[in-house]
Amino acid sequence: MQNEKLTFQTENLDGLTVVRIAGELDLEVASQMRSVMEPLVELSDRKLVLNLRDLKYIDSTGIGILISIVKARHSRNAPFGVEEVPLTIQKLFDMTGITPFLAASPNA
Amino acid sequence: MQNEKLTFQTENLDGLTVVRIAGELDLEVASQMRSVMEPLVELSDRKLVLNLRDLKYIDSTGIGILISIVKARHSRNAPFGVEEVPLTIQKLFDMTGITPFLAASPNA
Amino acid sequence: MRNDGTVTLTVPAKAEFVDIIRLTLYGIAAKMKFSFEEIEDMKVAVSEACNNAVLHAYDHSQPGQIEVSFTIMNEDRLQIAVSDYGVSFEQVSDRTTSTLHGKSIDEIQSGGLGLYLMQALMDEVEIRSNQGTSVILTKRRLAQETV
Amino acid sequence: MRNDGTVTLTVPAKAEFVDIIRLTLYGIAAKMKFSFEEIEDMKVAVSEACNNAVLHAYDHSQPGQIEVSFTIMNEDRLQIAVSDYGVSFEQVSDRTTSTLHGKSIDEIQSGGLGLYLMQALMDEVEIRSNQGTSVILTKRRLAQETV
Ligand SMILES: Nc1ncnc2c1ncn2[C@@H]1O[C@H](COP(=O)(O)OP(=O)(O)O)[C@@H](O)[C@H]1O
Ligand SMILES: Nc1ncnc2c1ncn2[C@@H]1O[C@H](COP(=O)(O)OP(=O)(O)O)[C@@H](O)[C@H]1O
Repeated sequence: MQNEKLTFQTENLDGLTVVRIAGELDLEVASQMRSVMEPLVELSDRKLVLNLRDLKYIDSTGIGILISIVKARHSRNAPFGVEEVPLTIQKLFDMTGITPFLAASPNA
Repeated sequence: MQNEKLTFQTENLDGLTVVRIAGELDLEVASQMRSVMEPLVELSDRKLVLNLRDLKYIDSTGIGILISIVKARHSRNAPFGVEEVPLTIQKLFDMTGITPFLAASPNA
Repeated sequence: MRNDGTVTLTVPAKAEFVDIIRLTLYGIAAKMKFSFEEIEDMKVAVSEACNNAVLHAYDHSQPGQIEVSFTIMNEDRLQIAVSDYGVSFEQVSDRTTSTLHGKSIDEIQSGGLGLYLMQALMDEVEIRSNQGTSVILTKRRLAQETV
Repeated sequence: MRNDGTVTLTVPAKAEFVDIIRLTLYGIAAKMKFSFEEIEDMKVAVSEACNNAVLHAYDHSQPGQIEVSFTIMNEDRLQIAVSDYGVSFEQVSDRTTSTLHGKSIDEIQSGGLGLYLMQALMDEVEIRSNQGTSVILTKRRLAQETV
């Protein structure tokens, strides 16, 4: 739906799931984000990448969700990363220190 | 200035002045609009046309200014009209009844 | 957005704050999934009420405030009350609104279209005059939400 | 926009109203000619304060209100006070903010970044705790207005 605040588009490639998130990721849509991501996080035999190119807004709520995903994937020994991070969002990732945890392992 | 609420771009053609108004025409910028238009309204030997293609907002304040221009041009026997009126604005012109006064005379 | 609340915005009664009111209105109405056209209608009607508070309610030397409260009545009905605490509207009930239709170029005048536009663009317009003026505008969403 | 006033926005303390606050903030800051990046900084900081009021101030069964007041201190300085009337912040002065820097993946935890981000993104952050909490955020515009 075009009027939705946060939308997801999932692409399944060979051994890789890419989820494009578009819109605003804030407290209002945090539970929506968690429900969409949960089943994907559990697929530990696939690499998981979030494409953030069309993400317009994130705050500590969204960064908190990313931290949960990082930890859940790590405990499953499954690769996770983000790509195409907009500048304003990269700045928040750098400030909070989450950046090094979001780099998808290069050989995956 | 790009950050301005209402901007004007004037084009002088042969016997015709076209003013493109872009942005929002409301009470805040009414006096700016009047000052820009005043000298142009007085040039009674030229046809005057307002191009509204990039006008995003108008209300009774702006329609009131158009009525003043219509009357001032009429008293000078000088042609005046608007062109490329966006649908939402045309609706307000039709509701208030100003539409017939804004048609530039066809042979001008 | 459900019928769970009122948003209240208070601004100085000056022309330069009216577009802030329009922006807040836009945010609320878009969340309620009003159509683009319905939102444009409401923007104009609410601005007319605000312009009147700026122009007619207060002494120019001592501008007061405009309070705009947005109440989500139902998921598809928004009520917007624009209130000032200035001089009251006199004999509101007698006031007739008129347009330019059927007038000649010598008869038309700028001014006096605000109340007409509010009535034409909204479903309900109520004016309460007491200590100051409250203009209560209501719009129902026609466009269906596609779920 | 000159230093001529305060805009106050009151909304229910629910997550779905925080983006309305961001939009109003955007309108005011854009009129003051803050840069895009400065506005993004303020949006995040103000949202963090609002999220805290939604999450920590009130009982979930009885949500209260958030009052956000925007004061144009100078043509280039905006103060935003986010207030709730819920349970107070305990021992605010003792609170230390921390980030993920230098931590291992087993040490990091979600949560606790809000106050840090407010401090990192704004010029001044003051927390007053009395009946409820007020978080007072100030930002000065660096980008020069080109006149
Ligand atoms: N908030 C108000 N306080 C006092 N008087 C008002 C207010 N709003 C409207 N009025 C009165 O009603 C009249 C008609 O308003 P309106 O139709 O909007 O046209 P206009 O503002 O162009 O005169 C105004 O001229 C004014 O006398
Ligand atoms: N408005 C508030 N009312 C009561 N307590 C608050 C408020 N804001 C913050 N707090 C307290 O301060 C703590 C730290 O806040 P913050 O740094 O934003 O992280 P988080 O909200 O993720 O815990 C919160 O966990 C809460 O205990």
